[in-house]
Amino acid sequence: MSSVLSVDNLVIRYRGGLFSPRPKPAVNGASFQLAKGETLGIVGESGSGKTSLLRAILRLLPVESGAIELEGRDWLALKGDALRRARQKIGVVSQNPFLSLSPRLTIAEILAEPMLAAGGPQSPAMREKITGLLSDCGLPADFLDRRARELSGGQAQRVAIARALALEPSLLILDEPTSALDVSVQAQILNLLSDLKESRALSMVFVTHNLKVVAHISDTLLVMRRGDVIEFGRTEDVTRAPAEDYTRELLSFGRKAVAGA
Amino acid sequence: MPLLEIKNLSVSIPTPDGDVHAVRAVSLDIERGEIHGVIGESGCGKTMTGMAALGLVPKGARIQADRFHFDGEDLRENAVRLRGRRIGLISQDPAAALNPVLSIASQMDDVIRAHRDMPRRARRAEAAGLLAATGLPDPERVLRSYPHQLSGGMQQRVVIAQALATGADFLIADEPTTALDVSVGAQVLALLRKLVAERGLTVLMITHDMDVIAEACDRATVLYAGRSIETGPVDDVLQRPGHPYTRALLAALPDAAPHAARLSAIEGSIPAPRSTIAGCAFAPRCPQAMPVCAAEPPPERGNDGRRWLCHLPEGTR
Amino acid sequence: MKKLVHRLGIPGSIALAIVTLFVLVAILAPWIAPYPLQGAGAPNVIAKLQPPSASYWLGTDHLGRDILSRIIYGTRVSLTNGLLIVAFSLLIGLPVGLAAGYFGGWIDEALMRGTDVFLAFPALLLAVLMAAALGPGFLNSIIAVAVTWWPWYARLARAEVLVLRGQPYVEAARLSGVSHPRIIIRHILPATGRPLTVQAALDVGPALLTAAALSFLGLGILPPTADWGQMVDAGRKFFPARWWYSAMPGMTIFIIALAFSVLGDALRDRKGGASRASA
Amino acid sequence: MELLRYILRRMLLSAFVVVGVTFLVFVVAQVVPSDPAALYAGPRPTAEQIEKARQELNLDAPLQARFATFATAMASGDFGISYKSRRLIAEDLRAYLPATLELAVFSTGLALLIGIPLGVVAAAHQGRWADRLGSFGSIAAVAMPTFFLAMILQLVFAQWLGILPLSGRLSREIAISAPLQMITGFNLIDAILAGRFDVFGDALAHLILPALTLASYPAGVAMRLTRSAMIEILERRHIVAARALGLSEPRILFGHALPNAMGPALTVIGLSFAYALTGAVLVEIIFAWPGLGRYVSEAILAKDFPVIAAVTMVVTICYVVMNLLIDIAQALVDPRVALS
Repeated sequence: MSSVLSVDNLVIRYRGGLFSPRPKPAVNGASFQLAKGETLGIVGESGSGKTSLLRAILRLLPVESGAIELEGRDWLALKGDALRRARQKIGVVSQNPFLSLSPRLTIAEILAEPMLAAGGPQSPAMREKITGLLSDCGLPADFLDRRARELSGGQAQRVAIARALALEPSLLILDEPTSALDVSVQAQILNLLSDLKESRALSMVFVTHNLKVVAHISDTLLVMRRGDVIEFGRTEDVTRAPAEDYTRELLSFGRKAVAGA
Repeated sequence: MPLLEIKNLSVSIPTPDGDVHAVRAVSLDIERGEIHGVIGESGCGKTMTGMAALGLVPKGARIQADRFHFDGEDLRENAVRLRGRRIGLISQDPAAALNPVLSIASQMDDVIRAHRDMPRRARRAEAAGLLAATGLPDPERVLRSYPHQLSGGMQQRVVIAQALATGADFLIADEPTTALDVSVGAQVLALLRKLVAERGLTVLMITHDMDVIAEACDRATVLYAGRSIETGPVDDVLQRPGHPYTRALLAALPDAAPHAARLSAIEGSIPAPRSTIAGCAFAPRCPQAMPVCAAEPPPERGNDGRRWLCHLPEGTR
Repeated sequence: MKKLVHRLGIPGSIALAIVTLFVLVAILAPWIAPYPLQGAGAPNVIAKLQPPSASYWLGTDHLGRDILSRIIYGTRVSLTNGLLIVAFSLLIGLPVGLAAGYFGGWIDEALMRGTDVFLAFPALLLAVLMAAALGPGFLNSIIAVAVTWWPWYARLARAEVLVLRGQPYVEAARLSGVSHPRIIIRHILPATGRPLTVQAALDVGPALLTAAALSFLGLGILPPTADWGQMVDAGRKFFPARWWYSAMPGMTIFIIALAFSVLGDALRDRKGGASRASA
Repeated sequence: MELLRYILRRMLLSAFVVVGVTFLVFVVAQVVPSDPAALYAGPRPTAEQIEKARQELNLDAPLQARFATFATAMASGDFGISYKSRRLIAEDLRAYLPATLELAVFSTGLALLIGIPLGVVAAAHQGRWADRLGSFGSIAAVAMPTFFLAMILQLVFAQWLGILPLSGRLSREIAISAPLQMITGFNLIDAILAGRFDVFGDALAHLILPALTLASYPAGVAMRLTRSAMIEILERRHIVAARALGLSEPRILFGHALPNAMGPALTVIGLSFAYALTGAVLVEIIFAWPGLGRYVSEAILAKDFPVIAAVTMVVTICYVVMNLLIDIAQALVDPRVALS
């Protein structure tokens, strides 16, 4: 099984101020791989380094040392226009669906944007493709001419997922995609992601602070705390026999809630 | 007699486009010494219920109820007087609830001075004592700090200590752990449980998170579209839910299904806040809905302290 | 019309009417001025320093020219002054702020430190220095004020861009490979340019006030072209005995600056209400 | 520690700004004007005179060398000689700066004393007639051209009512018969130091009209800023929380809301002071106030660039220092400022 994403001994450190001491690394030597068609869950609380790690993978943050390979290519070596084009191989969905959709554009324009950026010509075929994407994400075609503010949170997040899939990315990165949603809507989105994973053989990185959400959907699980990776393994193994008390604590919180369901 | 007694509370806010029915019909009995969870999704009216009890509803809002009493006093008249004396508030965002430019010492001192006649030095000792009671390890250092120098968990403990300083015996906690990390939130919940046990406090816990209900509450009331649809001891509500909505909500939790299996999501969406509802508010989304559900208000099922509103006879699932 | 009054409120609507009136006056000056020739500068020595009367509604100046006609012609200078000052300032400030905010890093650092230097001067003083160096004249005085004005727009634009750049939807566009120019044109410029242009339109009042101060100091447009600030200054020699000479143009400046301020407040309140509702 | 780092950073920035200001003044005063030598050489100069002036002014040297000379001169307080009067500019400044500072400080105080309380009152009565009236008054104050207001005040208080002097800094009798010994250069303070209360009253009477003129605009700004700051603060969550904790309303207003308004109030001080410094140019001409403003306006007419440059430098540095002090004060009243 080939790996889509491979991170090796990654260190990220923020720049200190002019008169400030050098800060501790935000990510301290993270290593992991993500196999094709699988889902990796990254869990951590605030200050754990999960967001820095994610932003480094998206090349939004400079890396101090270590390596990232995407589909076997040295991902950190890419620059400028090559990076811009290569980045289209990664789809991203972020936490707040309303903020991540431009308030000025229609849903059709939002979905067309990545295709146009990739050099696709404006054509009836594109419109057709957009309609297909939208229906894959569970929305009817009459949403195309609406704007983001007319949607519910769940619908907006479906649009964001559709946009992330527009260029048929080899990797889908989900940054707290359900944290702003109600439980019942969260279930809809998690189901949608499971379906897409199945139908498109998607590889996903699912970042969240909620261990239970990600334990449900991921194949491998990585737990971070204060910049360190404290757990990494198959999800079943980590949830059955966590190596750290911290993980156990996260797993046991509110356990009673499921007992009878 | 329950400490807080609410029967058929409604809160509506007039707007140019018609009244928003923030709370339609909430009934709630909170006994002394319990932590009572009020749970629901966004727009269910849980926060507005708490704000009504504090007398902090928006200007122009209309409050109606068959009964709305705290310890025998009508909250419609006395909420402002009771707030800060017997009823305290712990809000979602502790950083916003503390004054950024005053030290913790002066903020604690202000509260103590407003409620008790004590010499300066005794007030300082009292403040340190209260902070220690909330589990802050170095109260003297905390007193010297400003809010931004404390972590979210520490800030929330300071907010709790302030509420204790007023001498309030009833706390309304509005999503007290939502802004905190899970592990920190768990500690804050444990602290509230400890304070309830040691000081005989009563807590109304407003939350959207089943885990918080399971972790911290004795009894729980489920709200949907501004109505209380089910209430009972936490174990009963979570393990033998009576109302189809409660059942559906629990089934939608990611750890309710086997690993990677599909979750049972609730289709559709909540009724619009300005609409009027004739029958059961959940009927349009309910998998077990019958024709009568949309037409008539559901009857009350269950028995003392364990009730829900549903047309389905007891025992059907 | 009714809708407009409702949105701006009564004071705001009156202010808008006054501003519109001044614009019309500026455009139609030669046709509505009672003495177009005097308005344009021709002396009329037979009627020096006459008080307001039926033939000279606002009196005459020391060259016997009708003050009303001078004020009407001065409207052209004042309004173009105000407009050009904010236009020039926007033309410099907006790109600087956009670049600083969007690209960040050393570009931001360099541009903003440069802006800081301009902002370090008390504004009118730098304008006076500039105007003195360039010499008096219409365009020179406008440039002198614009030099002190643009840094505010640069800062404003930068602040707006910083907020926008952090918006997930802009980041999403960037991550889906949309190029920088396209992001700026499609996402950043419409969202920044519009509020900034509104701000600039409202700044025409204060800008015109500053320009009037410069011409009061003798650094504005040269006579015989009519200019309000310069009229107030010229009338000072005859003040308070011939009070109308200074008072009429002075009141005019006050009225138009007041109208712009009231209009600005009305628009700001309306905008504030709208943004709160959508948040 | 954070505070110290913050102060160091601000000081460094101010130093940089001063260098930038010097450069800008140099460019505007020495590079932009078409022929400084012709101006320096006096009226109707001959070609030789101009050539001599070019050499004296070192105009043929390369630009960076000229800037270096200019900057060192400025740093050492050597502002050169006035083209027009041939006097040492530094000496003129010593005579005129205190008069302008006295006016600026007094009018800033006046602006704050009027503007801030009005802003608090307007915020407390938000939407009611007191607020509307105050808000309109503040807009009118901001829209009023300074030079026109000065003339109106002269007309009303000096000409019609005759209760305040028309112009000047001291009455002629006092200035001639019993001049005040200059200690601080602030007449009010010098009069007290000398125990001359008649002079104190006279100086105060002369100060009121120009100071009132200068205070009008910043008082309007101060009122508006204070009003909006107070309204925003009173709606904050921690104020709601303080109410929920049973604190008394006066305690909430003065103990909790007002400390948060200190930041905006400091900003207002900076703005007022800056305005007073520049408005002085206009006001001093009208009130014949012997300060930098009048000095520089005379220099403008004579195209006396060394004087204009020197005044700009000195006033700007006053302003930079003032802003630095305000920034430090901001960090002291709100500990979060130092973190940003």
